[in-house]
Amino acid sequence: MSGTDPLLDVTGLTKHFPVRGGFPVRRTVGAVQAVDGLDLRVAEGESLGLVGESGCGKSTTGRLITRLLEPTAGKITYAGQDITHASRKELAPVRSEIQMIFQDPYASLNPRHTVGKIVSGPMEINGIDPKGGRERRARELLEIVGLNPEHYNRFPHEFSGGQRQRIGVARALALSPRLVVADEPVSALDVSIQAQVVNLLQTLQRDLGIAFVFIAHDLAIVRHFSQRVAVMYLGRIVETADRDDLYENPRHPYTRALLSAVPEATASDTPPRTRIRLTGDVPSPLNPPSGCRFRTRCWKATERCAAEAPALVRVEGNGVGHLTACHYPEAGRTMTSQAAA
Amino acid sequence: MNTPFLSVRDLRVAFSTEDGLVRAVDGLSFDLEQGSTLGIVGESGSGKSVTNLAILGLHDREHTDVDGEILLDGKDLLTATERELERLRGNTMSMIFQDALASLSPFHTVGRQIGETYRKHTGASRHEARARSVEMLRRVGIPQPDLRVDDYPHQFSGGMRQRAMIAMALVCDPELLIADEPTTALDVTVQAQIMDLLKDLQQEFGTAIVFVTHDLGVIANIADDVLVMYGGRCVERGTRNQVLRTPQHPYTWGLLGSMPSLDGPVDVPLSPIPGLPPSLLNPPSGCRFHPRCAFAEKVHGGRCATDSPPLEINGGGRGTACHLTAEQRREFFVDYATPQPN
Amino acid sequence: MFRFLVRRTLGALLILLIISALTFVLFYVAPRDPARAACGKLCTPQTLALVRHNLGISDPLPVQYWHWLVGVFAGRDYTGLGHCPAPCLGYSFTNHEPVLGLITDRFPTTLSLSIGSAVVFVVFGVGTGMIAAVKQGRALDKIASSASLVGSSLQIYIVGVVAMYYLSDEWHLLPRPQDSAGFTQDPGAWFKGLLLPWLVLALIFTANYTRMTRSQLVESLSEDYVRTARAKGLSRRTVFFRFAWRGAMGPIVTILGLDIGYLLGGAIITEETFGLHGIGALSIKAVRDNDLPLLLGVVLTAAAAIVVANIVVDAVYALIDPRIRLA
Amino acid sequence: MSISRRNFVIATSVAAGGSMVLSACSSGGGGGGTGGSGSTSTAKYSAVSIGTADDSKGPAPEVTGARKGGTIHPIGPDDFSHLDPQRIYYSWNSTVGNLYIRCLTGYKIASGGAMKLVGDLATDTGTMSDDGKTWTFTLKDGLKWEDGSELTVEDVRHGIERGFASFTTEGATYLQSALTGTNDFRSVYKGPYGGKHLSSVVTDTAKKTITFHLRTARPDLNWTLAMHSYGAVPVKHDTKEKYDKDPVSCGPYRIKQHSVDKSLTLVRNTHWDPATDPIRNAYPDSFVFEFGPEGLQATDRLIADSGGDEFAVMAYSGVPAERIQKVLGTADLKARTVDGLLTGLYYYAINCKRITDVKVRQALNYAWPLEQIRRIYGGPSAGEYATTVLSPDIAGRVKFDIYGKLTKPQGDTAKAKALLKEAGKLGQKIVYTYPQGASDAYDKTKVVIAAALKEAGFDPVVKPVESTSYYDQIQQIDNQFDVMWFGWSPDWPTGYTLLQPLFDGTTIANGANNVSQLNVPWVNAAIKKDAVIADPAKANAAWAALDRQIMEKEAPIIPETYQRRYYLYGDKVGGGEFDPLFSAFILYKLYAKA
Repeated sequence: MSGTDPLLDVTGLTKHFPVRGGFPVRRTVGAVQAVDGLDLRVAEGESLGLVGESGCGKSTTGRLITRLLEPTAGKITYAGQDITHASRKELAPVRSEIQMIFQDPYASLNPRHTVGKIVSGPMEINGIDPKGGRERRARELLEIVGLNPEHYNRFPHEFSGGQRQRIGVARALALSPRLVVADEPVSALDVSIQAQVVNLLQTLQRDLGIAFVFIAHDLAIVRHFSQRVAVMYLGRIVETADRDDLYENPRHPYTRALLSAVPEATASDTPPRTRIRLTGDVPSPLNPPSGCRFRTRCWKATERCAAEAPALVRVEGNGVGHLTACHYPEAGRTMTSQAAA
Repeated sequence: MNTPFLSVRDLRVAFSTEDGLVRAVDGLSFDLEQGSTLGIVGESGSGKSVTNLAILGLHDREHTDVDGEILLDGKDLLTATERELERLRGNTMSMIFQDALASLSPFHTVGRQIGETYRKHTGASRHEARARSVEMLRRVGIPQPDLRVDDYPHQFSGGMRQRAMIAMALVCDPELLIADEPTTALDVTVQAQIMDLLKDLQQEFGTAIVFVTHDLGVIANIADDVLVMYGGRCVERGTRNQVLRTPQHPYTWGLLGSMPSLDGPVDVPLSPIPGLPPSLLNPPSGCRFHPRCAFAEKVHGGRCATDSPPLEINGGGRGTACHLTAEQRREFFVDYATPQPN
Repeated sequence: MFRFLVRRTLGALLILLIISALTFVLFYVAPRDPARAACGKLCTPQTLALVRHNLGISDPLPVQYWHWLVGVFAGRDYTGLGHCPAPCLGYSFTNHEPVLGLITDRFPTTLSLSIGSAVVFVVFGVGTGMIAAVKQGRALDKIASSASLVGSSLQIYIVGVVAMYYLSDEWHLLPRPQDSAGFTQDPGAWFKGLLLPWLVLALIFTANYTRMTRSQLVESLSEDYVRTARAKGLSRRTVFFRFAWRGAMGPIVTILGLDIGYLLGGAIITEETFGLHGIGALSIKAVRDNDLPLLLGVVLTAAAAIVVANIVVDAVYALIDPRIRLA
Repeated sequence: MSISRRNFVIATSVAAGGSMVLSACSSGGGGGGTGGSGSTSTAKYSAVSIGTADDSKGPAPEVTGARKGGTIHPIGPDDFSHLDPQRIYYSWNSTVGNLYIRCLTGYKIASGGAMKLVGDLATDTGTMSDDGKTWTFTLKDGLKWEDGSELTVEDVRHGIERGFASFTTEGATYLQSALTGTNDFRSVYKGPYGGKHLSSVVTDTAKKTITFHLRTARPDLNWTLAMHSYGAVPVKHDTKEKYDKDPVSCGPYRIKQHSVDKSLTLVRNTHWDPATDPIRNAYPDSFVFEFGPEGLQATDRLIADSGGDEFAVMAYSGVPAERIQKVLGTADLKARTVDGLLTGLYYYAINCKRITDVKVRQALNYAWPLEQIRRIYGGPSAGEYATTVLSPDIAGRVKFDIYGKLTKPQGDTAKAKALLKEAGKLGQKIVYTYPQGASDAYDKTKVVIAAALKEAGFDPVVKPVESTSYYDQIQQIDNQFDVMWFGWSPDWPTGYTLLQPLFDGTTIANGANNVSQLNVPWVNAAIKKDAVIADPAKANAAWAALDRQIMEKEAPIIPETYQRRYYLYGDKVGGGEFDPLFSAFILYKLYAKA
């Protein structure tokens, strides 16, 4: 992790959604603790993978970073500027530098606007006139993302899922952002199309030096795309590390269980990896378990796990920057990595 | 060789829409033995789900014409009357779906929906049906089944709803279970649980399973045999190891190449299949994959674009529909696929 | 459910209160003076003042409204007309009849008119809607939809008058509609007497119900759980009624509840066309005679009917669809 | 009905007249000119006289061919607004009042419409003394209430005194003003409930006499006492405000059941002795009123004449214009029709405060296009041209036509222009107004009126006023209108009831009926003088002379029409007669055929 000042620095990020109800007067009776004390850093040009199962708060985190949602607590610093509770005016300069790519290719594009208008939209809104005009810039962007510039006057419904996702990417690049938050950008696509978009995002990151926060539930794609990965469970980061450390030397039981649950296409005759099967379902974020939130599904949970929430620290045996939040971290390397060694 | 439990011969399914005839399945044949699992893999629009509905005869007769042959235990389902099909559905053959929340009725309790199938086919009383439902819920691993039996589907979590649907499908101990992307909507940990459950149930009940998915990883985990579909046709078949380890068809190579793995090299970019899935309204001539196939020009005489390659099947049920010669396939496969460990 | 009903009833009372205050204010905005009617031909200023006093409209507006409010909750004493018990809506300006009495006397006619026509348009509307949905796209579907569309575009006062002229006067098939035969005394005459108004009033609503039933059924027939039900081997008929119909029922019940609420406020045109003495006819009289207490009574009846219909509809919807939790 | 008698009569007939189809040619058969087509003789109302004591003896003359029994079904648009005699002033309420209320005097109506004032409860039409300041009446024997108790002079006085109570504001006020000498009579006497009697009314139960001592001479008091507002009320059964719900009958029928706005049923009053009643027959066993159907509906039912409507009669909503031609054109329908002129006069009041020059007012009379207006109302069947203030049903009325309207009904614009030039008032601005919304007829007549005025050299400006607040606005003395559409109907058929309210200068005030605000000394003096002429014949002649002088010298109004109305009755109903006083059927003469 580069020593210089991080592009994005998030400490103690928290977001609780109030639940209303009660009789006879409606008042707040509880809160969905979607994100509960998140710390993460993204350096210039670095790609951070955020992975976890549904309900773990990764999308909410994405919306908090781009300030589509205002955090309940914690601090977000972007390029040295505290934007946690910044007003619309204060956010304006920052807004053009942080862009977002959404999951559903069909719902994220305005069906009544032409592709040209969609891509040049951000420029209009922020009043930016690139030399040579917005149209030329928009056509250029379409070309960059692998679409034919003549599609400038076509409408979204005339494109396939994959192509629409490319239009979304082109729109995100319109203001040449320094940070792009991609929320499940490929999970709605077919495998072959998925690969095309992942390659596109990778080349863009390499060529344009854009920092990415890549949110997904597919561990294989996250590994392929991001240099560093953070694993989330029920609103908290349970483990974060460089790619190789995390996939080869996962210390947190949940990370280990996640990796073992992924069905691998490279069927090998050797016995499959140590199979860890979690029982039950993710508990409700309305009243999460005390202490370590994974304890209800962890096979080695003790009273200590219930009493004291483990801090996200570099436990003994971890590489630099490899943090794990567990009282009894897993030991040794996984089966697969041994085989590969 | 005794007759296979389920055999599909030259199945064709076409929909008449305003814009013309959509040939969703264009001549599909396969067999399935008792107790074994056939994995059908293909991307959206490949015709995999249409096949399932054809087997159960659930297509709307006015707007779809289905021909060919579907023999279940020797009986052709396509010529069966609606009444005969109703006796088979849910009893001899049943189906589970991708989105359990939408597939379970929001207006009836889970117990009632499971019991309903049981009562229809066995004439059991309401009381017996309820007991059976509780039993099935316990069997699929739902905690406190005697309480949850009276809950509504929206009160279940994602994983539990999927289990409830499986309980409903298996309540009459069917010989054939058709699973249409049952795990796609689930988180990976829950998906693993469901796949284990299906495998255990198969051992216990000896059910033949047709498992349809677009995820090769799931196929690798659950299927005995694999059938790769593209543009409404089967392009490659064989056992799981044959298809996944020594794929013969360029499309299968492309699928494998598009999937990142947990431990493969990272700096090498994925090798995706260029272009877009074929339109079923006016499909490409000849081999439907040829516009996206990197090796089409390698076949002399451009036969790929003119005549569609037949599915040659050798003794063991292994087959590929491609004009490339076996020699060319071996050679191209080696440099196409990134170095795969073992 | 109980908490839901309590909260909504309190809300309803508040709404009725606001409506009553609004009606009071609007009444006095109109330039006409209710006292003139009861002041006779040689209307001297002194007599006019006396009449205003008798009617109780000589006090300032807020005081009048307060007296009226007290009357509703605690009853009120009128000089000469004696005590008017708790839900006292006052006495009509013109014929000094207790307003509550007038309304309760008229309500059975409006009730039987509304419920009767509701039965007709539900049976025909939903019936044709179901046929249209099952036979989707085919001839029967087109006929059912267009027939009900034509029906609904006809106007009551034309169809009603023509129908009455032929059916009652010319061919004597049906007796002339009149509400005198109460339901209890002579159901036969009551039924025959109201059959014509039911059919004519229902004409307008039938098309809505045909169209709505058809679209709701078509939508729920395409739901996944209907396909699952057939995959379980259930017969088409069971699937249709137990699943598809159940899915479609929610919206239909909602609209039905609101329509009945509206009808209970008095179907003015139908009552006038057929000479029925329902709440509708009463409201016309109230407006024409500048009769504030009667006007208030009628307005509140109509408002209460709609508000209650809303509450009932929400409650029933929650019963139909378990996913809906009553706040 | 809620609007006062005057408006009501006008509004309904306007509705009937107003919505007349604009038929170009005169409707129905029969020649043009004044003879209304298809109407019976027009002169039938001139016979108004005072009967003798013999005329006052019962029983009432038999109606030829009548038979007892059966039920009559009057159909009317609205319920009666009041049944308490002291609160009855609208003629609609009086039609049922005839059946259960009796006053000291009443009208004996011969077939054909001739009216004779006779003693009803009284033995005769009363004896006047002290130049009309004192009146005495003697009660007949054998007068009973529906419960069999005897009707005494105390009950008659009680009826009079109730007219002062605080809740009888709807009734007539003539007698009360005459007894106390002021219009604000309630400040003098508050009604019989304070235990005190009115000193100016003296009763002698033994001799069965009742004497009225008036502050102002009223030689026509015996006509006034025939109004239902002065009907008798039993002292023992007086339930004050509640009496309006269930009045006690001393007439041939009593009220059995009343469901408001729906129906009213009257059955025979067994204690009524026909021998004491010179006016009323009582053939049917009961009357069942049905309220609700409007004019058109009721007419269609009567035309269809089926399903019980054979015994029905149209009560108070006349045959509307749309059906006039059909009814008059079909023989059997015409045979089941009764018609007559509505009491009173429709006219255009000229605001004498703004149009001070008589010549201009006379020019207006000449120019006014009566023929075009009547054609818009539906031609001759709609009624006759009016040229005098007194309507045909007024005793002693003499017909005259000062401005040649009968010879030139289309208006003599040339003469009018000449008059204007003479008065140097060419181009005189005239602001004309009428009630907008009551009926669309006036939106059409304004066109012909404006055209005629322009041709006659006026500068006409039309400013209609919304019908529901029309009377409030034009009865303001400082209104900005020059010519105002108006109508007036008398309460009893003597000249006083028309000329005094419309032209007595002393009554001019906001809300008063002297809309033309004529305030001329000689007119005021003449009204005061004629009002006290004791001898009826002399009084009538005086009123007729005054009528002519006012029109000739002052021309304060432009008379328009005496409107005609048609009523249908079922073919099983006999004895249908048009009541000239209340413009409806005379219910107590009807009988149900076998």
